Amino acid sequence: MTDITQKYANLAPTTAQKFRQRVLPFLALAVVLAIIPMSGPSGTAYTLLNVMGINIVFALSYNMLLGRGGLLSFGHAVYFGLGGFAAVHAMDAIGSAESGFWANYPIFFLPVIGFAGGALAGAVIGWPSCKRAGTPFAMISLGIAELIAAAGLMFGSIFGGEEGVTGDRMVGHEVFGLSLGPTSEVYWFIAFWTFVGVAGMFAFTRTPLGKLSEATRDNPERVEFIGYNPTRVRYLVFIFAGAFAGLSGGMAAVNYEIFTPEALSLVPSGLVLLMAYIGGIRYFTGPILGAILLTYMQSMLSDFTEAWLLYLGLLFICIVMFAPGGLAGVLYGFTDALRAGKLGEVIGRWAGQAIGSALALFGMIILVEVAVHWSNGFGETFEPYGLHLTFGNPLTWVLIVVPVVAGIVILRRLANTEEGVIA
Amino acid sequence: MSENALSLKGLTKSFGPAKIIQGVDLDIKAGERHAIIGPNGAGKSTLFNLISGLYTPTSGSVKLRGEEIGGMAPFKINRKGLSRSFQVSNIFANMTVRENVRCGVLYSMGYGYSFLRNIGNLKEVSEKTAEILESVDLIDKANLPAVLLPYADQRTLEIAITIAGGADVILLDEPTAGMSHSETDRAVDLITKATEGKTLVIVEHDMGVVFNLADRISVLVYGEIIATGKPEEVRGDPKVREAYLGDEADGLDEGDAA
Amino acid sequence: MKLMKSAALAAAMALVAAGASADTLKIAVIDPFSGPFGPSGDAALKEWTFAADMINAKGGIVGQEIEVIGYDNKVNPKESLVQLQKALDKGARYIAQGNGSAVASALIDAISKHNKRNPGDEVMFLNYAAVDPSFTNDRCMFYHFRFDADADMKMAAVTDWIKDQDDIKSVYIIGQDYSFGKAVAASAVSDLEAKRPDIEIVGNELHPLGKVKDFTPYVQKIIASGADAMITGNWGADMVLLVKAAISSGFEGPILTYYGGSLGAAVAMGESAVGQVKAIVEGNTNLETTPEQNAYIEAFEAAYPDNNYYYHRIHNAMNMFKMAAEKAGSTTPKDVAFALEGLEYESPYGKITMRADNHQLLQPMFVSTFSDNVKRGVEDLPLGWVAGDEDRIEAEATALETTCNMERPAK
Amino acid sequence: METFVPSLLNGVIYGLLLFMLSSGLTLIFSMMGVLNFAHASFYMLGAYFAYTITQSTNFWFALILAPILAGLVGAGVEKWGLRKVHANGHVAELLFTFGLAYLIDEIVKIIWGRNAVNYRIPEALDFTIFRLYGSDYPAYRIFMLFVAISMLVALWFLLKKTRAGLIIQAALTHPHMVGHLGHNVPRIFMTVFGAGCALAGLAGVIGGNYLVTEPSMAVLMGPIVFVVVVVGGMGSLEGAFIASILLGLLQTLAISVDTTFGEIFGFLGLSGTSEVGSISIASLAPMIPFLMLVLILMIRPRGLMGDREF
Repeated sequence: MTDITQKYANLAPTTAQKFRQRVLPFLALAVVLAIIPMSGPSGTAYTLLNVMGINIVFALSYNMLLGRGGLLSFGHAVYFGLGGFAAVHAMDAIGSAESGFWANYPIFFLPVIGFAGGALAGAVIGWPSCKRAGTPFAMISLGIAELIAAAGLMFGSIFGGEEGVTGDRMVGHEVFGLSLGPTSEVYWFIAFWTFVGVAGMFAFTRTPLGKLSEATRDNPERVEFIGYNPTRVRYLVFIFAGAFAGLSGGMAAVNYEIFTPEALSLVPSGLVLLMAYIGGIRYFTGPILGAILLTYMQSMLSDFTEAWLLYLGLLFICIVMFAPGGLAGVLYGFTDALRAGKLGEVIGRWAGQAIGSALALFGMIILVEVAVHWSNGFGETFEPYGLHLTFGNPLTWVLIVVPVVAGIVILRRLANTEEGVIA
Repeated sequence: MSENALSLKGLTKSFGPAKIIQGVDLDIKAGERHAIIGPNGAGKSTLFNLISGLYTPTSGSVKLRGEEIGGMAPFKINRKGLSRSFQVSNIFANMTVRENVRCGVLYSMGYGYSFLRNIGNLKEVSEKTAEILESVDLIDKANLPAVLLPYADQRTLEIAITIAGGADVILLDEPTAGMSHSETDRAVDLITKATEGKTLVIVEHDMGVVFNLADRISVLVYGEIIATGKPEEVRGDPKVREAYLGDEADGLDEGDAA
Repeated sequence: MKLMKSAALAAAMALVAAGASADTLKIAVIDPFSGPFGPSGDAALKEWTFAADMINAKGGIVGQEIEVIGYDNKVNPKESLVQLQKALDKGARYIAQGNGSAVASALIDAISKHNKRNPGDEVMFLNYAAVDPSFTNDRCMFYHFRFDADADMKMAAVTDWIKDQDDIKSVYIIGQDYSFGKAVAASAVSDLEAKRPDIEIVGNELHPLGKVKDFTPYVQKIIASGADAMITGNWGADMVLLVKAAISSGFEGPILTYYGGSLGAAVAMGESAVGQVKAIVEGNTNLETTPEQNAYIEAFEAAYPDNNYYYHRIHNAMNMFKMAAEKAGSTTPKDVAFALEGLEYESPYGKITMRADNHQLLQPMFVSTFSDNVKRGVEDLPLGWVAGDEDRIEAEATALETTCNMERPAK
Repeated sequence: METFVPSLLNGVIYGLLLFMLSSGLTLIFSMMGVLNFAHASFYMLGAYFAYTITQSTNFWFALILAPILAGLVGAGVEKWGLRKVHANGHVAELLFTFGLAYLIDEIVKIIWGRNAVNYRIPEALDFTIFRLYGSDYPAYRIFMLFVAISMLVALWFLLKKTRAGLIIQAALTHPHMVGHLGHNVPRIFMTVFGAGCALAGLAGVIGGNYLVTEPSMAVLMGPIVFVVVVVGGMGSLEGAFIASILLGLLQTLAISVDTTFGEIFGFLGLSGTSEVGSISIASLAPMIPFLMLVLILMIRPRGLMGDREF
């Protein structure tokens, strides 16, 4: 027995490993969150950071379903929205309460209300949804999302009609000396809850239920023969995913001070799917990356080009086709090679791939921009660096075709040599 | 009469017009090692699926220690202490070997659907997991993703998951299928060791394994048991010899040699 | 030379992207410029830009040049608040918006909080198309000014028009099932009750927003009810599909809409809608007007050949803004807001007034009819909108009681 | 009666349009397991192609050419896109088509503009064919009925009477077995995908001018197509047909029911003026498909006529 105890000790990661893999990233996250305000961000930067925080928690909660549970949902915004509405109503209750529970409830802890609201919604809606996995689950989530979105517009007393429900975050007790007025103070609120959300969802992956969720994703049949009811596993995971989505909804309620029925619709549900998948659903950090990138794209890229939706679609398709591990997959592939000391072997290929992709991307951007300017009519043309690019200009076609072809040729050759090596 | 661990009475299963199991009666005593043999398509796997809850019987009863379990959901049967393996490796491919076994251990340790505990801090779960990995000789590969294991090790892992929950009735469906001779020998040792003191029901094609392991053997042909008894009784049974023609009948003798 | 010019343009574009010059008077238009509602936001932005260009050509406002910057909000209220923050950081203190009352509601709320939390750094909201009546009633705010008639005023105008149509004996109301559609239906019922109690409301129907593909069953119900006229607040595809289905099924009465004149509708409705579809608007390009206004319209359509002069109110807003700033001698929102209160402006289609009590513009309204006999067509079609004298509803007639209790800052 | 007869006719026509749109998806879904999110985008492409073709020729050319073009685009998408993703499983395929729908939307906006295009009913069909209880019945609706039925007959003939049809039928019920029969499976998949898209394109040609041809038409139609496929059941064109007609009828008939919840549940004390009580059955009609989708998946996951769960 001593022998086994010793071996068991060897099996588990060492304290140092645990520290490096589980504690250090969170310390780093906390440090980053704490350092950001020291760089003196502008109001826009703060606003953007706050939205990123909300989306990080939302995307991670989505990945509890898709990445960890193998459940593709098209209606996750329902839980974000219902949690958010619960929080906004609570905010109003705090604002108008003279005494009693609400009068003593600080706004700072509203995300807890969102969490509870999301969990409740998940518990009610999850009951019929989780009986099936796979495509039926996806379709049920779609149907329910449509129904709830329609109900959101119909029931004005709960969802406030088109204008939604507004609140004021500067009421009730202050916590940690935060009035929550300026965005820079809201930042600390968002940072706190982002940390709590990320840590909470990471901790969830370490619980028996979290592990069982992965087991059920891999092999629901086998799970039944180790004593678990896969429906029950899915249902519980679904409730937690709803709850954390509700948490992010509660964060959003405080950040925006308004919730509208639009928040329940298919559009944010689709967006969170894109965030998680582009970031990489197989990695815990993937959705975080995706949330940061997509938030930035949504709010800033639209300043530069109105075709940002097209770029988003292209990015998504490329990830699905060529990099199913998402951005995180690409990043980890790089660091893994770095750690294994094989950088020398692969760096040439990667450089080639990077150059090939960049070339193809360059050509695509020219094509898209010229096309968008052309389609807008009234004589607008794409004029980067003083060039006058129209579809009639041969230079345009040179700039489109040459890089795209060159890029594809490079990528194909690399793919072929790689196959050759394996063969 | 000592208590029967498993008792089948008049068990039948039809898929549409096809009667795959046509009235099986079988009693398996607690602590017995029982092998079920029979030609391909005799319904051995179907029988396992009926016992373990994957299929609902068309008629008849399945009793586990006297309690009716026919038609119960598989996870409920499993919780009552009956565990099975699969003919085709049925593991959690994207998890490590250790996590695979740990999943098998969890329920029996009372951690059900717990979401408030860190799995790494559950000392007794980790110990039990290590114990099982040790007993099946996979401890050196514990941190490898299951999908990267060689075939024979995947089969072993399949058995490890099956016994991990501590069930006292174990059903193994062709545990050595596709293994080489030396791998088979190792597997038999491992099965013997791991099911010490438990009731074992095994479906197997390798007669060497069958005659080595089993206390009693049942022969299933076309959904019916045509003979049950000690290995030597079954081998001498003319009905069995009739069912196993030619080469396979020689296999029966081979088992003796092994 | 051409290359030089292009280079300069590119540099200018880069500048716009990086951060606009400091001394201009910035108006941020927060509207959709991508996605399904992109076209309407785009059209409005062009009219704002044109109106600003015209004023800049005459020396700007109080010596300051106006700069119109578009911020794409994807008609999403939350995204609008992000864009609002971006606009504020760029130095814009005037926000213009029109598409969607949900967005307007979020902006009003956010701006009122901003103004409360940042005294001395106020922001003003120029609302040119969000028509929820509450913005100038219960939720009125000192820094919000609406240049479009609200939903109730439009209905008052529509019912004023119906009042004189003796052959309309029954009306069918159909709308989208959300707050706006419900509000339209409610005010239609109460206005008709007051102005023409003899008219029977033979149907009052709501359908989910943007979910109906084939309106024929609805239309057959309407025809079966024997209605002489149809009133709808529908917009977008819901409006176009309803009109198309009504006409192909042989509905013969007038179809009174709020948004018949919106972008893309004329093409989608086509010639068959001529004479039947009516829209309640503050002007159309075929009205009798001054030569200056005609020249102005032509200049706009020459500058943007793919667009039509539609948002007359944007040009009103810009001109009144200029007048107010000059009257106040300042371009700070607080001064401009006080100057705007009660301001009168002689617009090409009649005198218009900004109400002081609730910041709602009063302007003459026209029940315009879709016609094939027009001087100026829309969307490259020989079709357009016309209105006769009998279709004109005077500004005073659209004034409604307000519940607004305006809180004004100290001067 | 006054509303019932027209409702019946409308329901059938709408149902047939739905069937035209979803029959292709049923084929694709049953054989390849791909629930093509972009299917309605091919419907939109069909309408836009038809618009462009009618600009230079006439509607009748468009009726034949546009579906073929939509089909070719579909086949190309299968060959150069979907096939690569296939190895990563059904979720990846579903996501691929999800992204594709995004992309097609944006490309359509670039090529044809962001507003509705002037795609009209041909003049030869733009007249009233008869009057029904006071409302005109446009000839074009009868034409739609005619096209839908022709398609139905052609499809039936193709599936039941030709060799290719037999292979497809075999593949519908036993997708894994086709390869063993010695057929080139990737090519069959490509053909079926293309044909499915062509059918959607045909629906676009005749639906686009009757409704409106604009960039959001795919988004509006998208979810309803899934409903038909799921309710009809996996591998069953008959099921898809029944589901389409059923949905068409239910939706149109529900519109003529003005009863409110307050009137139905009045005995429970629900007031007719309360928020819930004032909702009428008619106002919920467009939501019926989604309700059906959820209920069917919960109660009868194989759909009305499906031979297996999916």
